Amino acid sequence: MNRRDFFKIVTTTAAAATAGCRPAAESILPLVVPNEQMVPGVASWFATVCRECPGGCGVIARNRDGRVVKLEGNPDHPVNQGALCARGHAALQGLYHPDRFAGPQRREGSAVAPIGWDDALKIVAEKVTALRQAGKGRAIALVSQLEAGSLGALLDRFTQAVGARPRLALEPFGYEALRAANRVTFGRDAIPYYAFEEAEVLLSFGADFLETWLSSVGHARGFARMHTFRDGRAGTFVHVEPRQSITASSADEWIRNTPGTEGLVALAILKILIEAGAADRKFADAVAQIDVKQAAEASGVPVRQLVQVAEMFGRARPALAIGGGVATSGGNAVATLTAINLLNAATGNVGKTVRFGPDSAFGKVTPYADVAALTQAMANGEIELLLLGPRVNPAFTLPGGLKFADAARKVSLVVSFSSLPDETTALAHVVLPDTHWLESWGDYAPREGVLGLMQPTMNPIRDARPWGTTLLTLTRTVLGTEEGKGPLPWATFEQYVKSAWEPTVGANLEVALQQGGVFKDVAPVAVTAKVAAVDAAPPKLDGDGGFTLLAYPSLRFYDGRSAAASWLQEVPDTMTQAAWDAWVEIPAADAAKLGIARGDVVRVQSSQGAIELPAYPSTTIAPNTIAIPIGHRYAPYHLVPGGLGARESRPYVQAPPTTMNPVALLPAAPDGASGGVPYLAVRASITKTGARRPLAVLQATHDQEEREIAQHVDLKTAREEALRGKERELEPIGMYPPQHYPNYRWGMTVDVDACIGCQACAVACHAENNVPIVGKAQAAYGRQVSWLRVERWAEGTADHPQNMFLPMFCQHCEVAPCEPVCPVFAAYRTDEGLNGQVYNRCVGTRYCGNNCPYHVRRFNWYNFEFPAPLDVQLNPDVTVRQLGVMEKCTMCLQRIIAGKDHARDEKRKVRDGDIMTACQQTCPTQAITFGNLKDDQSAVAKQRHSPRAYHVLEEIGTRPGVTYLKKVVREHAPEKPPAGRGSA
Amino acid sequence: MPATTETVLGVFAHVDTTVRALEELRAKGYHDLAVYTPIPVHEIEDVLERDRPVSRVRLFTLIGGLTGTASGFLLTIWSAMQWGLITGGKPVASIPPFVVIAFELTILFGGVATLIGLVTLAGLPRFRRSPTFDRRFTNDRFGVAVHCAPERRPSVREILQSAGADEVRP
Amino acid sequence: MNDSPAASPTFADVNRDVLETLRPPGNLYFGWMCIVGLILTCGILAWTYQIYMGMGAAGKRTPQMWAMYITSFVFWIGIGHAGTLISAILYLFRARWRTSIFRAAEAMTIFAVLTAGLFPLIHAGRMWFAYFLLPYANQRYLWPNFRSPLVWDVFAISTYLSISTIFFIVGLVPDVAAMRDASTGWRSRIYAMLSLGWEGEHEQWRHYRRAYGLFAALATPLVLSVHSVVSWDFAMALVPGWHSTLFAPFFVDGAIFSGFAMVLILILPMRHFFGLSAYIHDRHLDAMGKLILVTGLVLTYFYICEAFTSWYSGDVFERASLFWKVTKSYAWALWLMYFCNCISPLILFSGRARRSPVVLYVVSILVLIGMWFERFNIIVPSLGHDFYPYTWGIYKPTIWDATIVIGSFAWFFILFLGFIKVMPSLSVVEVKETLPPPLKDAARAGHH
Amino acid sequence: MRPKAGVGVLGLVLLVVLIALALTNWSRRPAAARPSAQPINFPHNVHVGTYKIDCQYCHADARRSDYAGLPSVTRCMGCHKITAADRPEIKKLADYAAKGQPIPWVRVYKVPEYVYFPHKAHLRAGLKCQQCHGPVETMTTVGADTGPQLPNDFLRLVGLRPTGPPLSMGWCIECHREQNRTRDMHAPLDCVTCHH
Repeated sequence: MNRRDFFKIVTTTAAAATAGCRPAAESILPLVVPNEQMVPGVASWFATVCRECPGGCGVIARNRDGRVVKLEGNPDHPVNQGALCARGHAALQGLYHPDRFAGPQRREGSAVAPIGWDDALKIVAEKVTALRQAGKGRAIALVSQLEAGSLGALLDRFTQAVGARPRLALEPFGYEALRAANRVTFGRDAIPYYAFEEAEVLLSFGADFLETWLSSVGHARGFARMHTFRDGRAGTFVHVEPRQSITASSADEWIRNTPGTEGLVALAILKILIEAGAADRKFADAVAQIDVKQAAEASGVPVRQLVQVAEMFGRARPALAIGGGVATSGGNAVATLTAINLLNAATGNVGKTVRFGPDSAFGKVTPYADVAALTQAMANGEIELLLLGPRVNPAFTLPGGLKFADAARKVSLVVSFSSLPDETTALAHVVLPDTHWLESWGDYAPREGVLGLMQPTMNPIRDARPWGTTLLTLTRTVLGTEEGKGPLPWATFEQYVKSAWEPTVGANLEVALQQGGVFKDVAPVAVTAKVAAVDAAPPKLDGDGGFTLLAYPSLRFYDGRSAAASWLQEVPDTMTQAAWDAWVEIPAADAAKLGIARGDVVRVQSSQGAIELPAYPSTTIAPNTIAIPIGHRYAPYHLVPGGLGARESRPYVQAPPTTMNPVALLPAAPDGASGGVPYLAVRASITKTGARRPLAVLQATHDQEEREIAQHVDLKTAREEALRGKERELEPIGMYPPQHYPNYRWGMTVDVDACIGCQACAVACHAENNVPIVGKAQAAYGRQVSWLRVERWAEGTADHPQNMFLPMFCQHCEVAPCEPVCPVFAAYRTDEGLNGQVYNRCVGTRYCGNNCPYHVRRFNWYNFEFPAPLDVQLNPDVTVRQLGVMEKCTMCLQRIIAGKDHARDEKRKVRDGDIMTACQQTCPTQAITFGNLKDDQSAVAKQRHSPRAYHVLEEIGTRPGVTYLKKVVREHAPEKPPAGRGSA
Repeated sequence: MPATTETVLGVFAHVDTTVRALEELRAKGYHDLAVYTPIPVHEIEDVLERDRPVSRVRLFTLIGGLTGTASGFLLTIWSAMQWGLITGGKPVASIPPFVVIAFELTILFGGVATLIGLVTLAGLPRFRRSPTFDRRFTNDRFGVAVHCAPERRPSVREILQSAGADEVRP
Repeated sequence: MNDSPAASPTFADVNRDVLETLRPPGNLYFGWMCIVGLILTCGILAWTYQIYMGMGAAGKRTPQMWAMYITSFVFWIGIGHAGTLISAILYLFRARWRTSIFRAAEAMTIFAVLTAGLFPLIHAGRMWFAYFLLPYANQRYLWPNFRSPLVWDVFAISTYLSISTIFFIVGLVPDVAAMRDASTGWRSRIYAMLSLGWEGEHEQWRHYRRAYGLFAALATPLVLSVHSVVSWDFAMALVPGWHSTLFAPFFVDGAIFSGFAMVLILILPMRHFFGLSAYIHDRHLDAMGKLILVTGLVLTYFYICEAFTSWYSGDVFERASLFWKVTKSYAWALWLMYFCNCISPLILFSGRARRSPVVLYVVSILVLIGMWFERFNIIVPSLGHDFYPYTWGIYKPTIWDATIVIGSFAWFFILFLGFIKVMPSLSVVEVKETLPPPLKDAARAGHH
Repeated sequence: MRPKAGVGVLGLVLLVVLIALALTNWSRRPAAARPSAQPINFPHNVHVGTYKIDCQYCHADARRSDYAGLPSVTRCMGCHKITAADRPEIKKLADYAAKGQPIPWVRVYKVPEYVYFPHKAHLRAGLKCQQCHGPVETMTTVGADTGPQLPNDFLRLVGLRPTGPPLSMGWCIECHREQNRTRDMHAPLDCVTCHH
C-alpha cells in the first residue's frame, strides 16, 4: 500500500470498504512477433556516438524492454575509452524530455500549432521551389552544428543540389584562434592531437581541458595517466588562468594572471628557457623584444614563479603547453596561441605531445566571422529561407551585439530541425523535429582515423524524422526526382549512411556497429615551426566598466545545449557548489566594497546590454575581473500552475526575469585575426539591484574545520612510502569480534589525487539509481537526494589556494552508526559488506540520517516526480522510492546481483572487474575502484592497503568499506596543512 | 456456621468509637466482621489485621515481574535470532540493549499482575451492592457489619451501641 | 496531622467540595474549550496536510532530520514525569503535601504521555507503517530491532503509559465510589459502573493499600527509566552534543523540573476557580517552589558539566559544536534557555515568591519555555553543526510543523479540561487521610 | 476499569490502527485475476496436462530473464493454425494474429514493485514451476490464490503457524530456508537480494 492509498482510506474509510481497494487488474502484453535482439527483462547494449558536444565520444546504450535506460562510455572507443561525462549521461533526459516536440510544429505570430509532416514539408518545399525558380538559391542558408561525418557530406550535397549558400557548421566554441595560430606557426589549418598521457609536465594557459576544451573526457583520461600518482611517479600540471576553475583546481600550481596576458607569460617563459639554454636557440628571435620583468608586471605573475615554471617545463621530456579557454579568446588570441606554439616547438614537444595528423574535427567548424556575415545578410533581407539544424541555437549562443533574433525576424521562412524547444525554435516558422541521436543512424569522426558509427538504440518515441531523411524527401520534392535517381538518390538517411560506410566498413558492418566504429592509428605528420616575433600585448576591451568580463563555458551545460537536462541542473557546479542557478563571480574584496553579499542580484552592464544575476563573491579570481558561466538556461517543463492542492515537489524553477546569458553582453565583431568569437572582449560594470535570489549552494563551507575529510600527502613522502612501504598503523580496537564475510566483501576506493571534480559520477548515479530531482528550492534547503556528491575542500594559503575534490557517498561502514538505531532493521549489514537499506521496511524515523556522520543518507521529503516520459528512463532493476523513505548509495547493488548471476551462469566466482559501479564505470580519471576486498589480488584490495589510504572521519571508528587515497601535493604546496584558508 | 446468619450493622461517626466496637467484638469472639471506612484507617487495620496474613497481592507482583523479565529477554534474543541481522557490528544477541526491554517488561507485567491481583483479591468488580453497605460509608461514616447467629443479635447490638454507634440496624 | 490548620474541613466537606468541582461548567469553561478546540482542529488539519504532502511540509532537512516534533515529544514526555513522580516517589517517601495535587498531576501525566505519543507518529515519514515498530507475529517473520533506542522508547513509553494509567485508575476507584454515593441519577449510575462496585470494605482496603504500595514501588524505577530511555535516543547516537553519559540524569532532572512547572500551571487556576484553597495550601505551593528551585539548580549544574566536558575534552567536534551553539545562529535559543532555566527559578529562594501564585505562575511559564528550548537546543543546533561541514545548515520551521506543535498543546489542554469536569481532580480519599480523623473524644472536647 | 477520556482516546487510536492494519494488509494483497477476466479462455490443463507441453516452450524467457515471458502470438499460431482452429476461443486468437495485435492477457501473478523476483535464478536452482504456481497442469484457468495476510498474522499472534499465503514474503522465506536445509542450496536470505 502506498501513501495515496492510505490517505484514501483515512479520509474515506466507508468508500474504501465498499470499493474493495483491490488493485486494478493489470494487463501484460506479449509480443506479436518475437524480436530476436530482445528478451524481455534482459538488457541489450547498442553502441553509438555521443553528440552532446563535438568531442565525439563513443557510448553504449543499455536497452531494457525496448527503452534506453542508461548510457555508458564505449570502452572500445579511442576517444573516451569507456568514460563518459555528465553531459553525455544527461543526453537521456533530452531523449525523454517532456517538452520534446511531439511532431512538426507551425508558428503563426506567437501561436504554435501542430502540423502534419506532409503539410510542413510542403511549406518548405514550396519556398525552396519558389526561390529556385526566382533564381534566388543564394537566399537559402543552412546552419548545422559540427557534423564531421556522413550527415555533413549529405548537407553539403543538399546545399549544392538546391543551389543554396554553402553550409555553415556553427559551433559557439570553434577554436578559430587555435587554427589560426597553427596556420601561422606550422602552416596547418588544423587542430592537432594533444598527447596528454605522454607529457611529464603540462603547462596550460587557460585551457579548461578538464571541462569543455576540445574533448574533455579524452583529455581527462590522458591527464589522469600523466598526473595521477602511481607507484611513486606523477607528472606535474601548471595552469595559468585569471580565476580558479575546476581545471585550475587540479593543477599543482595555479598561477593567477591578469586576463589576456597568457601570451606574455608564455613568451616570458620561452625567453627564460632560451636564456637558460633549455630551449632551441633559433627561437630567440621570437622573444627578442620580450622583457621578462615587464611581462611579469603586466601579467601579475612574479618573476620568481615564471622562472620556477620555466625550469620545470624545460626539464621535462616531453612537456606539453596548451592554450585555450576564454582568456585566450580575446583580440590577442592568435598571438597568444602562437606564443604557446613556439614554446612547444622550442622545447621539442611538437611531434611528441603535439601531433598533427590525427587532426581534430574542430578544424571543420565554420569561423564565427562567416556566421556573423550570414547574420548581416539576414538583417539586410538577403536570406529568405533559413534552415537551422538540430541542437543549433544561435539566438542564445551568438554574441548579443550580433542581434541574431532581430535578423532572423527579417527572414520570411525560418525552419528548425530541433527536437526540443529553445530560444531559436521560438523564432522558427516551421519546426521539423529531428530524431534524437539515440534514435538515429549516423556517424561522427572526432579526429582523423576515428570513425564512430551511430545506430538507433531504440525506436523514436515521438513523431520525429531523421534530419537527413527529411532533407532527402525535401530534395526529391523540390527537384522532382524519384527515389534512386538524381543527386540524392537515397530514400532514407539510413540508406545513405550505410552506402557511405561501404568503402570503409565493407562487409564487417555488424562487427563495426558492435564495436562502435572503425578505429585506426594515424601517424603524426612532421611540421616545422616558423619563427617570427609575436606581439602578445593584452587586448583592448570594449566599454568602460570597471571589470573585465570572463564568459566561460560551463562544465555542465557547455554552450547551453545541455541545460534542459534536470540532472545537470540538480548536480551543482563543483567550484561554487551551486545548483540550478547561474551566478556572477566577483572578487571578494570588490564585493565587500560594493556591499554585495552572496545571493544579491547584481546588474552586469556592458556596452551591448545588461543581465541580472545573483552574486558569488570569490577570493580566487583576479582583481577587477568578473566571471559568468555560459550555458545557464532554464527550459522549464510545461507545468500545471501550483496551488494548495498541487505538490510542492514540483522541482523545476521558473525562468528568471532576465536572461542569465553572459554572451548577450559581448560585441558582434569577430576577432580580426582568427574570425572567432571574442569571449574576452568587454569591460562590464556591476551594480547592486537590491533584489535577492539566494543561490542553492549545497556545501555549507569549503573549510574542513580541522576535520581532515580530504587529506593530502606531499610528493616526497608519498614516493618514499610507495617505495619502502608505510609503518602499519594499529588495527582498530573494537568491543566485538570482526565481522565474518562468507563469500565476498565489497568495497570501494576513491583516489582523491585523481578526482578532477567533473561530476560525471554524480550524474551517472542519478541515471543508474532512479535518483529523483528536487529542484532549486529544495536543493537549497538541504533536501537533495543525490546519492553521490562531489565536494570541494579548499586548502592551501591565500597565495596558494588549492582545492581537493572528494566524491562522498555511503561509506558502507562495518560498524555503521546508522544501523543499530533503525527500529525496524531497514538498515542492516549484509554478509557481503554492504549497508543494506530496505525501502519497503523503512518507516521514516530518519534516525539513521542523523546518526550518519557523513550525512549521505537521503530522505524522500515528498513524492518526487519523474514527469512523463522521463519515467520511461527509470532503471527497472531499482525500486523507485516512495515519499517518507530513506535512501542512499547501494554500491549499485543491482549490478552486483547481476554480476553474481552472470558468474553463477558460468559456474565460477565473481572475478575482479566483472562488476563496475555506475560511478566507477564513468569516471574519466578512473579515480573510483570497486571490488572484492577479500580477494587480495583485486585492485580495490591493493589500493586499500596503499600507504596513501585513509578513511574519512576514521577516529569515529566506523570502519568504512570505502577507502580514500590521499591527494599528492607537489613541490610548490606547503609542507604542512596551512593555517590560512582558501575561499569560503 | 449455622444454617442462617444474621448481620448487624453499626454506623459510626468516629474512628475511636469504631475501634472501640471492634476491640469489643473481637474480645467477644466475633471474627466474621465487615468494616466499611471512607479511608483506610490505621487504628482499624491494627485491630483487624492482628490475625490475618499480609495481602497476597505482592505475590502476583513478583510472579508478574519475573515473567516480564524472562519474556523480555526471550522475545529480544529469540526474535534477533530469527534473521541474525547484524547492525552496527554488534552481535546478534546483544544483551545490554535487551536489558532495557527486559526491564520495561518487568515493570509492565508486574504492574498488570498487581492489578489482576488486586481485582481478584478485593473481589472486584462487584455488581451487586452488599446489603450492609451504606452510601455514607464513602463519605464520613464508618460501618461495622457483624455476621452472627440470629440468637446473638441482641448482644451484638448491645456491644455496638455501647461502643458509641450512631445507628445500629436492624 | 497535627499540623493541619484549626478550621480544617470535615470528611463531609471534602465530599461536598470535590463534588462541587464537577458541577455543570459555566461560560468561561466553554469559551476556553472552544478556543482550545479550534487550535486543535488547526493542528489536525496541518497534520492531514503533512501526511498528504509528505514530511517536506515540515521544515526538516539534512542535517536536521529531527526538529520540532522530537523536541515536543521529549518536552511532553518530560511533562509527564511529575505526575507519577508525585504519586509514586513522594508516596513512598510519605510526603504529605502531595495529596491535594497528585490527582491532577497524574491526569496531567497521562495526557502529557498521550500527547507525546502522537509525536513519533507525526514525525514518521510513513506513519501508516508505524506498526512495524511493534513486536507482533507476522507472516514475514519480521521483528523490530531491539537494539534501536526507538524501540526502547516504544517499550518505555507504552509501559509508562500503561502503569501510569493503571495507577491513576486504581487511585480513582474509591473516589469514584464516593462520587457515586454523593450524586444521583444517571451520573450516579455511570460512576457506579466505573467504581467497580467499590464499597470501602476493610478487606478491599487491605489489598488496595498493599497493591497501591506495590504500584508505587514499580512506578518509581519506571519514572527514572522512561526519561533515561528517551535521553538515550540522543546519548546512543554519535552526534556531537548528543553522545554523552550525562544525559540520563540530566534528562530526568529536567523532566521533573518542567513537570512541576506544568503542575503549577494547571493547579493554580484550579485552586482559584474551584476555590480549593482549603486543600491546596500555600505550603503546597511552597513545597513545589522548592522542588522547582532545587531541580533548577541541579539542571544548572548539568549545563555547566555539559559545557565543561565539551570544552575540556579537547574533542574537535564537541568543541566546535559547543562554540557554535553558544555564539552562532542558535545562540539566542541557548541563552533564552539559560535565562529561563537557570536564572528565573532563582527568585524562588525568596519564601514570599514561593507563596505568591503570580510569581510561581510566571516562573512556571518561563521554565516551560526554557525546557522546550532545552530540547530544541539539544536537537536542532547539535545536528546543524556536527561532524560533516558539507551539510551544516539552519533549520527553518514552516507554518505546518509550527501549527502541529501548537495543536499538541491544545490536545493536551482539551483532555485536561475535559477531565476536571468529569472526574474528581482532588483525591477524596487521600485528602481525607490528611485531615484529623473524626474522634468522639476530641469532638466532645471541642464542644465543651 | 474506567474508560476515562484518555483511555477512550487511546482505544480509539488503537481501533484506528487496527483498521489501518487490516486495510493495509488487505490492499497489499497481490493482484489476483478472476477466471473470466482473460481475453481468451486458455486451458492450462489441456496444454500441460493432456499434451504435456513443457512450460518453457511457451514461457521461454524464464530460463534467461527475470520474467517468465508470454508466448508471442505467432508462437501460439504456430500450432493453432491447424490445431483446433475451428474452436471459438481459437478463432479469437486467430483474430488477434490477423490484426497483428497482442493479446491483452490479465496479469495473474504479481509481486509488489519493491520485490525483485528473478525466474532465471529459480530455474537454475532446479525448481519446478509448480512449486510456486501450483498444479498448473490441472488448472482450467490459472488464478493466484494469495490469501489475505491479516488473519494469518493473527493466527501467528496466538501461536499457530499457518503456512504463508502464496507469494507472500513468509512463504518465500520458508521455501528458501527449507531448500538450504534439505538440499544444501544457497538460497539467499539477505533482505536486499529481493528488495533493492
